[in-house]
Amino acid sequence: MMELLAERGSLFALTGAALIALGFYGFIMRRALIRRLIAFNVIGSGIFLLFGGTGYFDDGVDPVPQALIITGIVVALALTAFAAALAVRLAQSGDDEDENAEAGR
Amino acid sequence: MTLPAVSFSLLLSALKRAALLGLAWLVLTGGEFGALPYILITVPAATALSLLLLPPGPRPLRLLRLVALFPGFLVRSVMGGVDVAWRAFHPRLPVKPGWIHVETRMQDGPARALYGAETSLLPGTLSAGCDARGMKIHCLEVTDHTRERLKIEEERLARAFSQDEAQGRDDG
Amino acid sequence: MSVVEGIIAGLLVLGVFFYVAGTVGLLRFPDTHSRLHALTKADNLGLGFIVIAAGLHWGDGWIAGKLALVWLLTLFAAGMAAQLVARAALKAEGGE
Amino acid sequence: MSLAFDLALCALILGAAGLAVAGRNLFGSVVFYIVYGVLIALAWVSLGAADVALAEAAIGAGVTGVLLIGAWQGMKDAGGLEAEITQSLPVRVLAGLGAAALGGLIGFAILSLPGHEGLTGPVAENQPAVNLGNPVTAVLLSFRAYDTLLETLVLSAALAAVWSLTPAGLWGGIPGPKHTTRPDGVMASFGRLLPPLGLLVAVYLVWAGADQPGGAFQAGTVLAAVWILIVLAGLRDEPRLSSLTLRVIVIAGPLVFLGAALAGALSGLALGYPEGHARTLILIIEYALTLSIAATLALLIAGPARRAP
Repeated sequence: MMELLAERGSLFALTGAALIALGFYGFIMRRALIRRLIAFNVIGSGIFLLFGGTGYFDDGVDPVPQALIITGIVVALALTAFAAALAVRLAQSGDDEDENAEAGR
Repeated sequence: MTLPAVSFSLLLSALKRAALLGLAWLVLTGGEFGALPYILITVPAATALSLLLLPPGPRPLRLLRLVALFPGFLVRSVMGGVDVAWRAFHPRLPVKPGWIHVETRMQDGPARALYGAETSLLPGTLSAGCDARGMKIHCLEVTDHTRERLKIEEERLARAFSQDEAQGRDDG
Repeated sequence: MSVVEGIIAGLLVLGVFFYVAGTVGLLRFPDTHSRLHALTKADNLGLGFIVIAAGLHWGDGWIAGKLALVWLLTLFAAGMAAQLVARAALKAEGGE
Repeated sequence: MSLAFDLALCALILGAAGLAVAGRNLFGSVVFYIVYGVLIALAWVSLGAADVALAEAAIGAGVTGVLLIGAWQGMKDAGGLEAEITQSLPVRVLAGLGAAALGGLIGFAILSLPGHEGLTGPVAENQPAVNLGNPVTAVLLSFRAYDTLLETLVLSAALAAVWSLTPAGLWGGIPGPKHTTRPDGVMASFGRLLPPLGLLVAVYLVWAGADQPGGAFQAGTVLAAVWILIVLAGLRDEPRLSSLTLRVIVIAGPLVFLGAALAGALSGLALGYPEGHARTLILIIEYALTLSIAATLALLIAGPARRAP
């Protein structure tokens, strides 16, 4: 276990796994939309870190995962931007009761 | 530089800014040979942007005077850091915060903003922005010297912005 | 350890010292504006020492120049940001 | 020594993520998320992936942070910030166990991964063909150009989606509130002094991207930041969204990219570059993309139109 942690790639990959778990917990347990958006982004960067960590060799991270991660960061941003705009629009329409209340109507 | 011709002063500020930005480009690219041709596009574009956002005024910036101020500023900002560190680590926390209001003849705009930035890095003072009347300065400890020190600082910087006397817009 | 390495280590220690001082000030000082003092002054000094150490480490004039540019930009941005934050804090306290 | 650094960094990352996800104060969560993004960028530096570190710092921490702050402000203005509810203890324990099981499974999978060679070798072998010094740029714009092309289209699609949230009657109008600052105040001076240097840094990043860390996405972010600073300083207003010039700039990068792909298809290989011209074509695509990415990011942050055209 200790030598695995000493290996830089595995250490960051395992941190990535922990981040995915943390983000997942936040995503299902928190109610505020902005916080769920943050949790979603934590899951995303956890996956990137996992990907980069497993692609790590002594001379750095493999360029193919690096390129795909940059692509991933931008796609996550696109999604975050749309979700943020949606959340603001939802708040403006004053219709942000949760689904339970809506179903009960 | 007593020539009042606008076009001449405009050309001069453009050249000064282009020289500064050219230097910045050289430093950024690490003097690499392959990056030199780009200077012909990047520096004119950046200079044009600068002239557009900050049209030159009648009080040009004296670059050499500003550079000459730098070593002294460095020494005083080191003192500022040491002063804060001393207060932060001191067991009794010698901080008696207070406000003073300082009249300034520094012209409104970049010159005054830079003066405010400078005071914020000097020992014990922090500028909370400027309004038409003057500047609000927050002090870690108000002493008799604070105003004097700020006055000396202002004097130095005003000369670099060609504001020896009163009035006139500054220029960067 | 050569003399240069010793100097670099010393500069790094100094840099970290001022960062720690800034953080301690941030935690201990009594009000928002005093905390801003700690952040702007001490952290910029810390970064300055680390920049000098890094410049010596690489021993290349161009890299040192680039690092100096980074530090100048940080000084400028910190000085400006300090004023903006100080003013915002003043407004939030209803001081204006 | 570096192991101690990595361990401390990972602990800090997890701590910041925990505070961002579980914190009480919503705005505090956003701030901790930004801190988290910067720490993740440091992790990429430690892993020797400078390109990703730059992208994470600029896009992951910077632009995402600004978007989240903007969303927080927008929801607060609309009076729609939700209060957090605390779930009952059994639910929390159950969710915690589920999340822990998920993390544990992934961790187990990581530890039982078979050893592999990676693709560093094949990339290095083929890199001379495109004549680029930066392997990441070579992968992004040649070996996996397909991904990058689609990614730029995703960005444009996100912009179209954001625009589609425009309230009735404002379509094609001006996004964001009008920023007025004292014309000679600190903010205005900041906005007057910094942009020229920002422009140089952006061009430097895309220029360097061919052979060193950097590239269109990082440069585009800096350029977008320059524009946002100018708008915040009240020096210029946001453009009308119906402006044709604006739309041309937004779509120019993907179009140039598509054009190169089609030209390649006509000469026998879709998204292939003609022999000997790969570097030139890639650089042209990079510069066009930088401009489009900058415009798209700035417009994504500005959001849908809020004032009549």
